[in-house]
Amino acid sequence: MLIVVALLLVAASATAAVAQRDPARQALVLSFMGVLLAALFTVLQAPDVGLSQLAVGSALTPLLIMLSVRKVRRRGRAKKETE
Amino acid sequence: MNGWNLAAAVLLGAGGTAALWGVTTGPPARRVIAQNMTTSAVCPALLLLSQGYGRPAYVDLALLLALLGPVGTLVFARLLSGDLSDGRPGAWGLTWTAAGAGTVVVTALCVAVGPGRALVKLLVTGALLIGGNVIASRALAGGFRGVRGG
Amino acid sequence: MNRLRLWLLAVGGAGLAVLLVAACLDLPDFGGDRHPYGDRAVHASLLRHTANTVASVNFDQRAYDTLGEMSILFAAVLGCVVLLRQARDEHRAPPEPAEVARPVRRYALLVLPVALVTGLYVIAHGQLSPGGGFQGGVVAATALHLLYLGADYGALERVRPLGLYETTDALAVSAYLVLGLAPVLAGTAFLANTLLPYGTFDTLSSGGTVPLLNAAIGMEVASAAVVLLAHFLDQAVEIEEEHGS
Amino acid sequence: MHVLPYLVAAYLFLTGCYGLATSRNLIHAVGCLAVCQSATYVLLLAVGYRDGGTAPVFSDIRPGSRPVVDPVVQALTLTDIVVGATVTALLLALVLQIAKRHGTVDPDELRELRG
Amino acid sequence: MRHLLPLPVALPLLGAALLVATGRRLPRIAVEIAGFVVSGGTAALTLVLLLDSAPTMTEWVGAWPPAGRESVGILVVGDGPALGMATLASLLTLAALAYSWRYFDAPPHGHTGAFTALMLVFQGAMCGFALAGDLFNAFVFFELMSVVAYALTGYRIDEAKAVQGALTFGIVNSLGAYALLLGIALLYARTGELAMARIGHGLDATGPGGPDALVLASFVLVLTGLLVKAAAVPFHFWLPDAHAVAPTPVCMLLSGVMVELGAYGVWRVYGTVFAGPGGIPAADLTRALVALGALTAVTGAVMCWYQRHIKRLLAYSTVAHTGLFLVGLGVLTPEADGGVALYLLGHAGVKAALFACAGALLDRFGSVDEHSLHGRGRPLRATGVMCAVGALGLAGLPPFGTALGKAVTEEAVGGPLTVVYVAASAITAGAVLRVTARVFLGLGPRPRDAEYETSGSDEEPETTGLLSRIPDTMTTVPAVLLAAALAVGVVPGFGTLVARSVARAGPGGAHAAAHWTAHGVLLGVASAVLAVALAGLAVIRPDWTSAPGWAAPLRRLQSGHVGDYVAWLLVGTTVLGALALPGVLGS
Repeated sequence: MLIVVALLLVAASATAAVAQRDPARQALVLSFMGVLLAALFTVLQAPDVGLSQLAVGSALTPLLIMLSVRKVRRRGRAKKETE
Repeated sequence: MNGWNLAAAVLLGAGGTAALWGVTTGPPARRVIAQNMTTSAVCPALLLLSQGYGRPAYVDLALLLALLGPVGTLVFARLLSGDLSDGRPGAWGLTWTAAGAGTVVVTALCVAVGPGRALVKLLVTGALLIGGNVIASRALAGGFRGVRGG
Repeated sequence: MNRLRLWLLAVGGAGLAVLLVAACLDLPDFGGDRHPYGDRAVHASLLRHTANTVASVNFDQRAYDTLGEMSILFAAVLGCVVLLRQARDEHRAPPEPAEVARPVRRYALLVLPVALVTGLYVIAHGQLSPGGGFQGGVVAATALHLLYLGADYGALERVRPLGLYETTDALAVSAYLVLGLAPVLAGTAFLANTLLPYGTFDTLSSGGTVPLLNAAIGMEVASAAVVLLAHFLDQAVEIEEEHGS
Repeated sequence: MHVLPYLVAAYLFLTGCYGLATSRNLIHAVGCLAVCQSATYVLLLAVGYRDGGTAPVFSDIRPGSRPVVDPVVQALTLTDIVVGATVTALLLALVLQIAKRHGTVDPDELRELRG
Repeated sequence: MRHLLPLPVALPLLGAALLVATGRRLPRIAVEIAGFVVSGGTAALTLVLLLDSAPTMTEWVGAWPPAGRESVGILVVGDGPALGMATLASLLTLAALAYSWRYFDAPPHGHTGAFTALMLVFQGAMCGFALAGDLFNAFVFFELMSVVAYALTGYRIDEAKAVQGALTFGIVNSLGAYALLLGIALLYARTGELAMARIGHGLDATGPGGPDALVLASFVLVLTGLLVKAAAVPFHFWLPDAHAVAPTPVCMLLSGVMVELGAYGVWRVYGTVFAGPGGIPAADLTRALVALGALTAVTGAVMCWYQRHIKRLLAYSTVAHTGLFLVGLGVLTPEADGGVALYLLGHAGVKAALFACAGALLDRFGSVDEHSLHGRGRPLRATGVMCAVGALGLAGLPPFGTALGKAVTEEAVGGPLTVVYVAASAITAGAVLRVTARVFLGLGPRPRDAEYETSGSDEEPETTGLLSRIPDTMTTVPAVLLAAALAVGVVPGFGTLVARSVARAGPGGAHAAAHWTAHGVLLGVASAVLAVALAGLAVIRPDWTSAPGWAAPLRRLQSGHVGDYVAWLLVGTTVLGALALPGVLGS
């Protein structure tokens, strides 16, 4: 049952991650999905994989995406100011 | 399925669904709060699972989540500070509820585990979880002001 | 054009969905009992006194895959260094110091050492309990960035001599390769774990070369993640384009 | 239950592909690629699962005392996660350069390479 | 000797790591010499191993020899084709490094060795993929190869087209790689093994009465991954976008060997994993590969003809030729396999040389546009001659290696498909000859611009400013490559040697030989004459050949939009599944 719960939540969050068209909001969903995937891996008895998913998915990937978003937005702002 | 696992399933299902709903709807500020609540829901669930499966080694997962979850929230709080500036709901009620739930779970596990090295790890995890949760909420409610260039 | 894409997507997606669902129905039932390779791997791991079978698969039985994985990370970091270099029409502007609420700052500075120690713990116990070089390395690297989150970018830059991390990254890769090449010089196979004693089961020094390879990966991942994030942070925070270009 | 995990994996892959194909923002597309990749994690681990099994880590249990799941797929998934993270980073780096050189991250507005 | 098999992977990686570790302190010249030495040493090693490859060498990395028949280690296979591909990759890397000698303008600050190190990692990855005998290991090196290729393609970050092409390349190829991994997971679920040969045995043992949907799906997914790399239609869209914009030395590697490694992977995986009674029936593979291959060849040739961006034109010619390789591999006879191997060797030399010539134009004039360069290439006599010779090689004019390989393959394939071979090679060669005539001789009127196309003018040169004269390395390297392509066809006994070593590695281990035949020579000369005629027609009467009314829809498909390419990838998997379906239904 635990596996079913985790699987359904992962599937739902994947749908949400695709449906969120704004990258910053998608990053939030992806970070949620990363944590949920780690929980799924734990119930699938793969703690090693869960750990690396946590390490990557909860902080590293969101940080990378958010930094990219910030750079792209900052660019847009700077451009608007000069125009 | 034993009681620990059942509790974990309930926590994961209810907390996860609520957090997912919060993360995908509403204004940005609320979404980040929901993202923070993910940690508060999943981390105790992982602790319960470790007990339910009879594998003390699984506590590492909860420890890491308690450590990195709030860091992830801080990332959003910092890099979305512009979007969050309008209307900062503190959500303190939710925060303290989550902290309370975390305390209950950790206490229950401590009782079940008994004294030893595992207990220390549990207490550290609990402290990190609750402290991180509260601080992340604080950061969301205006922890980063005047962050422009940096 | 857009409509064509949607049609293609519908046709292709439907076809692939049918194929995948049909395949799923033919797969052995979930939770089945037949895992020949897995059973052999567990046996081989115990034979070499490695308590964490996953570490044994990663750093002993299939260490060659891990070499590839490590090279992917190394190449990607090198690629990011090249791709995110300062272009000719860009300059660096030191960021303004950020104003961070005091409890948040205290928390970040308090958790930083805890996270570093946790990272090292996860690396060191890789061959015993869940974890290993990769997981621990990422945690340690993330820990360092609490300085950026809790203070400002300047603080992070002061404790981050980037050249040193880049060199460490490359040296860790070299160390892994040298550990792999040593058995070849001794007349056996590449990456063979036969030169060192296997030690006592469930202790830090068990498993022959497994802890060494694990440590090399830990070092590589930690420094690679720092370098990677550094270049993204530079782009997001420091590097600006010349206006009017 | 017998096939649910496999079906979820298939669903993840297709959803990610849908997102990739219809994306209006390249950063979003890279995120969708990560969703596609999570399909491989789920499929691999589901394939290696054994009912009633536990993790093949013998620091806190005696070898042979309980059935264990397949360690090989876990090692493969670990490699896969590293690959995913690095590919994401590299592609994001390219997206940043596209944003600089083209002034947009909307694939519909990138019109230089065609024909 | 067999212990040395993983070294062609390990040595370049070690060299790259040390270069990065010390790179910030070394002067540029030292870095380039070091890269040259490591790459050359690896090439020599692969050559030594290749000469020792009969009987086939196998090595269990990590010293896990199989207990009984089963091992937990990773198998590395050193047979003729594997080591041949590794040698080809190494030699081409060496050529590319020589070509790029003091080539780019200032390397990234503080990372003098970055480009050389990336090239070395690329070399190691290609060797690793070629030698892999384990399916997951093949995936790892496949991915390593891709990651390095993305970074190298986007190397010139000042170029808008380069970063866009690199991203398209990255997304499409990563998606293909994930499909490949899904296929591997399905195979693992069925057989519980990862070594290719063991998976093959497992399929034969567990498939009760031939293949089922699971085998079909894993076949389709694995082939999707490999065909994306091999740029078969409709997975090919990324290739022109990426190859046209990558730095020239990288193009030489991408077009010369990386794409061909995809085709090699198809041959290896089918032969080892799916060829048994539990796998995909031969008739189905032939149907799938011949259909997609012929379509690829035709599409590539047509699109090649209508390009004005010279590097893009060459990229499409790679697409067309890969299609020809796939057709040859698809008929599943040892003769055809040997022919394809020879064709591939000759093609690698010719194509790399042609890219080198295009690079010389780019760095001399800052443009690779056929229209704007009209007549401006007159001073570059050596480059022009090499361009023309390369074009004839592409057409398969005897005695080039391409001609020998093409003749052998045509004979093995037989029937109406010969027309595809002649047409595709003639059209692509005709396009290159047309460019040569216009750019280096200034023949004919300047053609008019079309509406939907990629222009190659105003590109940044890859060197420090425009070159006033072409350095010797940039003319020597293509000359050597062309000579090598010629040698493949001329050196007596070489063809038979290659054919025999390929046949030995294939199923059955049949004897094979590759000789010049009158029929093959005639067809080769016919393609060359046709190419010259087409080029002449195009130059004299540009209006006859450049009004692409019927080709416009085809050109519109190449939209540069990554979403379209992903949709096409899904369609491609469906088509593959449909093509291979009858065998599964029939069993």
